[in-house]
Amino acid sequence: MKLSPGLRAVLRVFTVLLLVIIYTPLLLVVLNSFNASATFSWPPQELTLHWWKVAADSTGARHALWVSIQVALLATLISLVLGTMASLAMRRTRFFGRNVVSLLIILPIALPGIVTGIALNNAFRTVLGLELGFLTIVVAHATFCIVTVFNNVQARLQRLGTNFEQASMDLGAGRWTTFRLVTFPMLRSALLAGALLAFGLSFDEIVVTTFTAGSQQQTLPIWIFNNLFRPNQAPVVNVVAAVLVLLSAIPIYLAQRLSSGVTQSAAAAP
Amino acid sequence: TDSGDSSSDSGSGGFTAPDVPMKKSLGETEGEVSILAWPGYAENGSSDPKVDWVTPFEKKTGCKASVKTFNTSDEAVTLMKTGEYDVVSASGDASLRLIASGDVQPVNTDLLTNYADISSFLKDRDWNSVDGQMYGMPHGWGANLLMYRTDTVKPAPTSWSAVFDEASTYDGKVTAYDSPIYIADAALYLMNTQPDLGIKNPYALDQDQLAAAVDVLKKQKESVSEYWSDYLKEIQAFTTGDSVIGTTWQVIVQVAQGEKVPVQAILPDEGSTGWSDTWMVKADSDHSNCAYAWLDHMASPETQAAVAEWFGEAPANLKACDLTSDPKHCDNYHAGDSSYADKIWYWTTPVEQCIDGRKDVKCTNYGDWTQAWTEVKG
Amino acid sequence: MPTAISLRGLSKHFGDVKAVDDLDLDIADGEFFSMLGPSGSGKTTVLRLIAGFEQPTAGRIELGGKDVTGRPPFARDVNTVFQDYAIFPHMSVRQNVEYGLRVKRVPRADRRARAEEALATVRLEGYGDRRPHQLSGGQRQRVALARALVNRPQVLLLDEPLGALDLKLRRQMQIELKQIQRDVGITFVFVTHDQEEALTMSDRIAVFNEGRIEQLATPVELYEQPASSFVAGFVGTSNLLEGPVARDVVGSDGQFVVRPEKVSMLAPADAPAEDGEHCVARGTVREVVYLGAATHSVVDLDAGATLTVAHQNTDRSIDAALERRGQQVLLVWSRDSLVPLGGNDAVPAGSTTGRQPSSPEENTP
Amino acid sequence: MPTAISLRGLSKHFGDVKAVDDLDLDIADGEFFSMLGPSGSGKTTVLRLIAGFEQPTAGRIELGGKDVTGRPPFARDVNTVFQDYAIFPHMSVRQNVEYGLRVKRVPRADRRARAEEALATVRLEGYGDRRPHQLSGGQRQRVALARALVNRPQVLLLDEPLGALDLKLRRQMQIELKQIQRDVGITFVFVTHDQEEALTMSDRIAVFNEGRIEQLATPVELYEQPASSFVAGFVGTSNLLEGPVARDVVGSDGQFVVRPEKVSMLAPADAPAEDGEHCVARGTVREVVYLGAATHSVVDLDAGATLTVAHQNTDRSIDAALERRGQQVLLVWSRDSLVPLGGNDAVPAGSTTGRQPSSPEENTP
Amino acid sequence: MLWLGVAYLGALGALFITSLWQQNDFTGAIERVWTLDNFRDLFTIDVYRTITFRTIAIAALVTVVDALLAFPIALYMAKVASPRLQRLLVISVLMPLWASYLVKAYAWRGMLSENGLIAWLGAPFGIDTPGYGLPATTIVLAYLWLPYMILPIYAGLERLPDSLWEASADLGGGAWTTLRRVVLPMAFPAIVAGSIFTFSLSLGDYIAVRIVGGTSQLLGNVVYDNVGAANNLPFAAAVATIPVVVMVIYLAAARRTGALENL
Ligand SMILES: Nc1ncnc2c1ncn2[C@@H]1O[C@H](COP(=O)(O)OP(=O)(O)OP(=O)(O)O)[C@@H](O)[C@H]1O
Ligand SMILES: Nc1ncnc2c1ncn2[C@@H]1O[C@H](COP(=O)(O)OP(=O)(O)OP(=O)(O)O)[C@@H](O)[C@H]1O
Ligand SMILES: [Mg+2]
Ligand SMILES: [Mg+2]
Repeated sequence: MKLSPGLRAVLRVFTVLLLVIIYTPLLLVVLNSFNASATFSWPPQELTLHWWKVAADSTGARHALWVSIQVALLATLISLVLGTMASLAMRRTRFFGRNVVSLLIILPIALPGIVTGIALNNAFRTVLGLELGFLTIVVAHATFCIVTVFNNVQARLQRLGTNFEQASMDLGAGRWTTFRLVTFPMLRSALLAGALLAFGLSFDEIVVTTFTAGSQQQTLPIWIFNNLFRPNQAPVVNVVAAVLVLLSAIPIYLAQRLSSGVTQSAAAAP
Repeated sequence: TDSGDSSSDSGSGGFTAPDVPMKKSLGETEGEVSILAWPGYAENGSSDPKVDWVTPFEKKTGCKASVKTFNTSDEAVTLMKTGEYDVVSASGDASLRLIASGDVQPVNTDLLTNYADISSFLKDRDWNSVDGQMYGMPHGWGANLLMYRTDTVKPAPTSWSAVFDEASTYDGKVTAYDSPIYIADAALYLMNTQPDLGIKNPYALDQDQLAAAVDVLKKQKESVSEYWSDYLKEIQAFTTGDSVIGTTWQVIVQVAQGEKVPVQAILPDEGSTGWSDTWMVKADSDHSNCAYAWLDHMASPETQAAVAEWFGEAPANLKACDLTSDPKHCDNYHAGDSSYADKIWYWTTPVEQCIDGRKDVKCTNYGDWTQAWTEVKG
Repeated sequence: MPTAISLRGLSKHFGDVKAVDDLDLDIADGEFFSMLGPSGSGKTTVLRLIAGFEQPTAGRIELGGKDVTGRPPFARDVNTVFQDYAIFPHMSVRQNVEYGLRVKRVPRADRRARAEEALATVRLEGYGDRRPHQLSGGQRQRVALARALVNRPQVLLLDEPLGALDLKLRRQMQIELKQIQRDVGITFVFVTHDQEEALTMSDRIAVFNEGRIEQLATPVELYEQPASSFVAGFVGTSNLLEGPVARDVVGSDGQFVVRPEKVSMLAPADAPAEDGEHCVARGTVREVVYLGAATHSVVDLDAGATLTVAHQNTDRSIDAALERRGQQVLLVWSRDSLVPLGGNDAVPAGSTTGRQPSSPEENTP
Repeated sequence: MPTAISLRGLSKHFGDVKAVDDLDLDIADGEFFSMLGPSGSGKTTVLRLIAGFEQPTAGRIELGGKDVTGRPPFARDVNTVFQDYAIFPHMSVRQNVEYGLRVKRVPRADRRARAEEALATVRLEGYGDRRPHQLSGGQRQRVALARALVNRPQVLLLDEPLGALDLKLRRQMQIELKQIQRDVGITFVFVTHDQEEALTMSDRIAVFNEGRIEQLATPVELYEQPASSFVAGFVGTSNLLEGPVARDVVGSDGQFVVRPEKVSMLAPADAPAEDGEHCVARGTVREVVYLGAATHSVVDLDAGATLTVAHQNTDRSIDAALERRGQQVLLVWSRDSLVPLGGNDAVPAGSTTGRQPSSPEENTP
Repeated sequence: MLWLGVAYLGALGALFITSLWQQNDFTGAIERVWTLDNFRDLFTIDVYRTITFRTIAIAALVTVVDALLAFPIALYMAKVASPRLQRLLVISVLMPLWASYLVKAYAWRGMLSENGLIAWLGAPFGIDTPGYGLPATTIVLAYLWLPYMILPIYAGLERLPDSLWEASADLGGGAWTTLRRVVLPMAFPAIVAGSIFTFSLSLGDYIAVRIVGGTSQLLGNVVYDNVGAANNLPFAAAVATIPVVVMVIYLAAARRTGALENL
C-alpha cells in the first residue's frame, strides 16, 4: 500500500528534520573536539588539534576503553547464553510462571538504573560479600543485557514455531544435535541483533556501573564521568566521544553486512 | 568581621573517637596501596603524561597505587565504607564522619618526615584531629569564593549579600554549590546579618538556626539559575553568561580567566566557607606502610607543588611555593596568608553535639542538613 | 500382511478436550492409509502421537510389532512430511535431504549418493544446490518428501501435505505421491480433509469425528456404504431422506442416503413402471449448477426434501439441462443405490437436509 | 446492460515484470465476473488497480462510466474483500462492519441499523460483539463480506476469498456467496485459481495468463470450447491430441481437445460402425481411479497418446470398472465433442500430453 | 535464569528490607532496627511528594514527546522507505546510542546555554533557548531515549499487514482517518512497549537533570544524594521503592495491552 503522496512528503520532511536534530549534538561533539576553548564556548572562536594530541597520549582513556570493551563483550556473551537458554526454557516448558519469568527478565531494564544499581551494590557487598571489581560490573551488566537477547530470541522462536525442531528430531537428530544444526543457525541473526544491543547497552552504561565498579576498574563512561569534572580535561573527553561516535559505525556496519535480518529484529528488541 | 578560627584546638565538641590503634613504627612496604581521591589529587599520567606524581611514588616506594576518584565528600564516605581503600583525601565535611565511624586510624605524625613543613594553621584542627590526636596529613586548602562577571555585575560586590538578600538583582543568574554543606554559607551570612540567631559556628546549627538558614536559601533559590557541583558546569555557565554571580573555587577563577571570561573572585567581608583536605588511612589497612609512604609523598614539596597547580588550591607545605611553575601561584591562592586562612570556616561535618560548645541544645546533624537541602531545592 | 502400526486404546486429552479418544487401529505394511475428517477431529494429534511429538494420555503405540510408546521422536523409525513442509531454510535442498543421514553419521559419499537418489525419486535431479526459498510450493513439497524418504523409514506420516497447493498442482501431486508410494513400498499414513483426495489415493480410509474413528473402510465402501449420516455427509455430496419423506418416497421409516449420481431425472411423462426395484419421486428443479464435467440439479421434492442430482455432461450442449430450471421432473433411482444408515449418531454435516435446502452450516463453529 | 467497470489499455509493470499487459475489459452491471488463472498471472494486480491500491503504468479505468484512474482508493465506489480478510483485529465485528459508514459520518443509529442488516445478510446476526479472533475462518470471511456490502458499493472485488477455507466449507461458502450476490445485485469481481469454483459461480470468466486475458467467456463456453491448449489445460481435465496421434485418430492435423466425460469406453468387440460422426481409438487401461461420484480410467492409446476417460458411477458397484485395469478397450467420442484449438500459443499446463502421461509440471516455477 | 531469579529479586528484596532499617546519621552505619520511619518521612514531608509527582510528570512528558516524535519517523521507516533506506535508517537511529550519554548531555548543555546553538539559530526568528530547568531536562531526556521508542514502534508498524491499511482506504478512510482509527490503535502495544523504556529510564535519571536541570531535582537525585552522598542507604532504599512501585504498576498496566510481547 502506498501512502498518499501528501502524507509521504510530510513524513519524509519530518524524518529528515528529526535526523538533523538527532545528529546535531553529535556533530557538535565532534566540532567541539576541535574547539580551542576548554569549555566549548559557542560559536567556536578558534579551532585546534591540540586536544586530539592530548587525547592520543591519554593512557587512562585507552585503558578505560579496553575495560569497557571487555566488560561489554563478556556481558554480551553471558546474556547470549543465559538469554537463549531462558527463552528456550520458556518455550519448552509451559509452566504457569511464563509471564512471571518474562516480567522478571524485563525488570532489570525496566526499573530505573539507580534502583538496579543500589540493589546490586547492596547485594554484592552486604549479602554476597563480594569485592566490587571487574566481575561485579560484568554480572551487573549481564543482568540487564539479558533482556535484549531474550526478547530477540523469543520473538524469533515464536515466528519459527516448533516445526523445524520437530522435523529435525523426526529425522533422527537428538536434542543437542537439533540445537546445533537447526535451532542455533536459525537463531543466528536474532542473536546477532540481541548481542549488538546488549553490547551497546553495556558499553554506554554509567548508573549501574557507578554502583558496581570497584576502585580498580574504570569503564569508559566512568572515565568520562570523572574526567569531565577535572579541570582542562573536558575537551579530551570530547575527543574520546567523537572517536566513539565515529567508531560506533563500524560494529553496526559489520552487523549489517553479516546479516540483513539483523536490523529487522534489532527493532524488535531494545 | 569575626575570625573564622573559632573553636578550640582541643578538637570537635566533645565527642570521643572510637578506639582505633595507631601505627607505632614503619615496616616494609606491602607493594600496593589503593587510593580514594578527589579528581586531580592522585594523577598517574593517564590523563596527561606530564601530570604524574603517582608513578614517581610507585618507583620510589615499590607500592603499586590504584586510584579511584569521587565527586562529593559524601561519596567518599560511602566508598570508604566499602573498606576497599587504604587512603582517602577527606575534606573537612567527611573526615569527622570517618573518624567517628572508626573507618580511619589515628596517624602517627612522627613517622611522616614532611609533616614538620606543613603550615601550622592546618594542624590539629576540628576536622582533622580529635583530642589533639591527628588523624591524617593535611594536603591543601581553598576557600569558597564569590565569583562574578565584571561586565554585568556592577558595582563589584563585597559581601555575600549579593547572592542572598540582593540576589534578585541578578535574577535567574545566580549560582550556588550543590551540596547540603552549602547551608553553612547561608549560616555564615546569617551569623553576620542576624546576630540575634546566635550562630557561633556555621557548622553548629540548632533547629531554629537551621530553619533560618533554610529560609534564606529558599528565598535565594528564586534567583538561582542552577546549582553547580563540578568545574565544567560552573565554568561553562560563567562563560556563556548563564550564571553571573555565585560561589566558586579559586581554580575555576583561574581557568575562566584563562579562557578570557571577564570574571573576578573575592573573599567577601563576612569571610567564607572553605575546605581543607586531609589524607587519612583506613582503620585496619593491610597496606599501612604503603599508606604512610603515600601520605609522606603527598606532603613533599614537589608533589605539593604539582598538585596545587594542577588542582588549583593552596599547598599545605609552603616549601612547594618555590617549585611551582607559576611563581605567583602561592600568592594567587594565598597559601601562606594565615590571616586569609583565618577568615575561612572549613567544611566540618555537622553533628548532634554542637561543636561551638553549646550543651543546652541539640544541634542538627548531617542527615538533617541533607533533608533540609532536598527541601531547599524542592 | 504384517502390521506396520498398531494403536491400542490410544487417548490424548488436552485439558478437557479429548483430542483422541480410546483409539484402536491397525495399519498394514505397505498400505496407503488415509485419515479424513473435519478440522479439529484429531487427525493431526494421532499423527503426532505416532511420530512421538506428543505422549499419549493412555494407550500403546506399536511400530512393526515393537512398543515405542515412551520413545522420543528420534528413536522411532518413522518420518513425517509436515503440512508446512518445515524445510530448513538455512540449508540447501541437498543439505535438507541429507540431514537425516548426517545425524546418523552415514559417510559423506554414501549419503550424497542416497540423497541424489531420493531427489531423483521425487524428480528434482539438479535442484540440490538451490535454497528452499528459490522453490515453488510443489517443489518444496517434494523436497520434504525426499528428505523423509531418504531415511527409508518403515512408515511415512504425511499431514495434509497438499493443503497449501492450488487445485491444479494438487491434482498432479496426488498422482505423483501415489506413484512414489507404489515404487518405494513404504507404509503411508496420510492426513487430509479433502474427501476426493482421500478417495483417489487410499487403500483404506479412516473417517475421524471428535477424536474417534467414525468409519474405517476402503474408498468404495466408504462412499457407497457410509456407516452414518456424518460419514455420508462428509464424504461426497449426499442426499438424506428421513422421517415422513423417507416414508413417502422409500416406503419405510429410517434414514437413507442416495448419491446424486445414482439418481436419474426424467420428464414427468416418462414415469417408469412401478417395479419395486426403483424409488420414484416427483419434484421441481430449483437450481442447475454447471460444474464442467458434470451438472448438478437441485430438485425440491413434492414430498418435502431437496435432492441433488448429478448428471455427466456427455453432450457438448448443456442447454437441455439449464432449460429444466423451474420445471417439474421425476427422479428415479434404484433401490440398490439406497443406503440405509445405522445409528443416527451425528448431525449430518453439510448434507442437504429436508428443511434448510442450501444453507451452509459451519462445521468449525 | 450498463457497464460497471471498463478497463482500457491497462498495463502495470513492476520493473521488468509485466504484471498486467495492455488489458481491455468491460464488466457489466450486476454481473458475477470471475478472473481465473495460475499463480502470478496478474489477477490480483488487476483487482488492486481497480480498487486504486496501485496506479497503472498505462491505461484508463472507468467505474460506472467515470474515469477514476488517478483517484485514491477511498474516493472510489468500490469495495474489496481481501484474501486474508484484513479484518481489523482491534475492533469488534460490529465496529468492523460499521467502519466504512463511520468514516463517512453516517449517524450512529443509522449505521447501527445498516450494520445489523448487513450482518443478517451474511447470516451473522448476534455476532456483532465478538472479536475477530473468536471467529472461525468461514465466519471471518463473512464479516469481511458484510463490511464491504454495508457500503452498498457499485462493485465488490473479491480476491480468492475462499482460498483459506477447507473444501467442505468452501463449497458451502460458494453457494452462499452466489446467493448473496443475487440478492444484493451488486457487480462481483471474483478472483480465484480454482477452476471448479469459477465454473459454478460465474456469469463470465476471464482466464489470465502472464498478464493477459487468454479467454473471456461464459463457464460453458470456456469448458466446452477452450480457445487454447492453455485454457483447456487449466479449466478441467483435458485430453490433448496433436501431431501424428491427431492425424491417426482424428484424421486431420492440428491440436484437438476432448473432455474425459465425453468419451465412452467399450469392449473391443463392441466397435461401432464407422459413421464419420465419431472418433474411435483403441488402447489399454493403465489405471483406474475411483473418485466417488465418478471413476477415471487412464488409457494408453495404441496410437501413442494417453487419454483420461470419466465415467459416472451410476451403479453401486464399481468392480466392473476396476476389473478393466490392464484390459484392451475401445474409446469412442462424438466429433461434436472434439474441440479444435486455434493458436498453439501456450504450453498446455498440466494437460496429459502424448509423451509424459502422468507427469506433473509445475505451473509455478 | 537462576541468577536472574534468585540474585536479582534477592537484591531487590534486600533493598526493600534495608529500607526498613535506620541509619546512624553521624557514622553512617546502618543499624538493623526495624522501623517504618523512612517511609513515614517519605509520606509526611511535602517535598518528597512534590518531587515524586514532578518526576512522574517529567517521565510521562518525555514519553509523550518521544511517542509523538517517534511515530512519524517509525511510520516513514516502516511504510515509505525502501528496504535499503529502511536498514540505513535503523542504523542511523541506533548509532547515537553508542555515543556516550554524558557527552551527549553536555553537548545539549552547550546548545541550551544562553549563547548556545539554539539561541544562536533561533535569534533571527525570535526563538530563545528555554534555558536550564525542567523544560531543558525534558528535551534532553527525550533526546537521549528517543531511539528506544523508535525501534519498537518501527517493529510494530512493520508487522502491521498492508492489507489493513488498504482495507481502511478501501472503505473510504482517508490517510488521517486510517492513521487514527486503524494504525494508531494497532501500533499502540508497540508504543507502550517503547514507553516502558522511556518512562523507566526517565524515572531513574539523575545525571541529565544535574547537567541541564538548573535548580531542579528528581527522584533519582534524592536516591543518589542519600546513598551516594548522605550515605543513608535505608532512606535511599525507601525512596527507591517509589519508582519500583510506579514501574511495577506501569508494567502491569502495559501487560494488558499486550505490550510485553512487543518489546
Ligand atoms: N497442543 C494442544 N493444546 C490444546 N488443545 C489441542 C492441542 N493440539 C490439539 N488440540 C485440540 O485437539 C483437537 C484435535 O486437534 P487436531 O489438531 O488433531 O485436529 P485435526 O483433525 O488435525 O484438525 P485440522 O484439520 O484443523 O488440522 C482440537 O480440538 C484441538 O483444539
Ligand atoms: N509489488 C510488486 N512488486 C513487484 N512485482 C510484483 C508486485 N506485485 C505483483 N508482482 C508481480 O506481478 C505478477 C502478477 O502478480 P499477481 O499478484 O497479480 O498474481 P496473481 O495472479 O494474483 O497470483 P496469485 O494467484 O499467486 O495470487 C507476478 O509475477 C508478481 O511477482
Ligand atoms: Mg491437523
Ligand atoms: Mg493474487
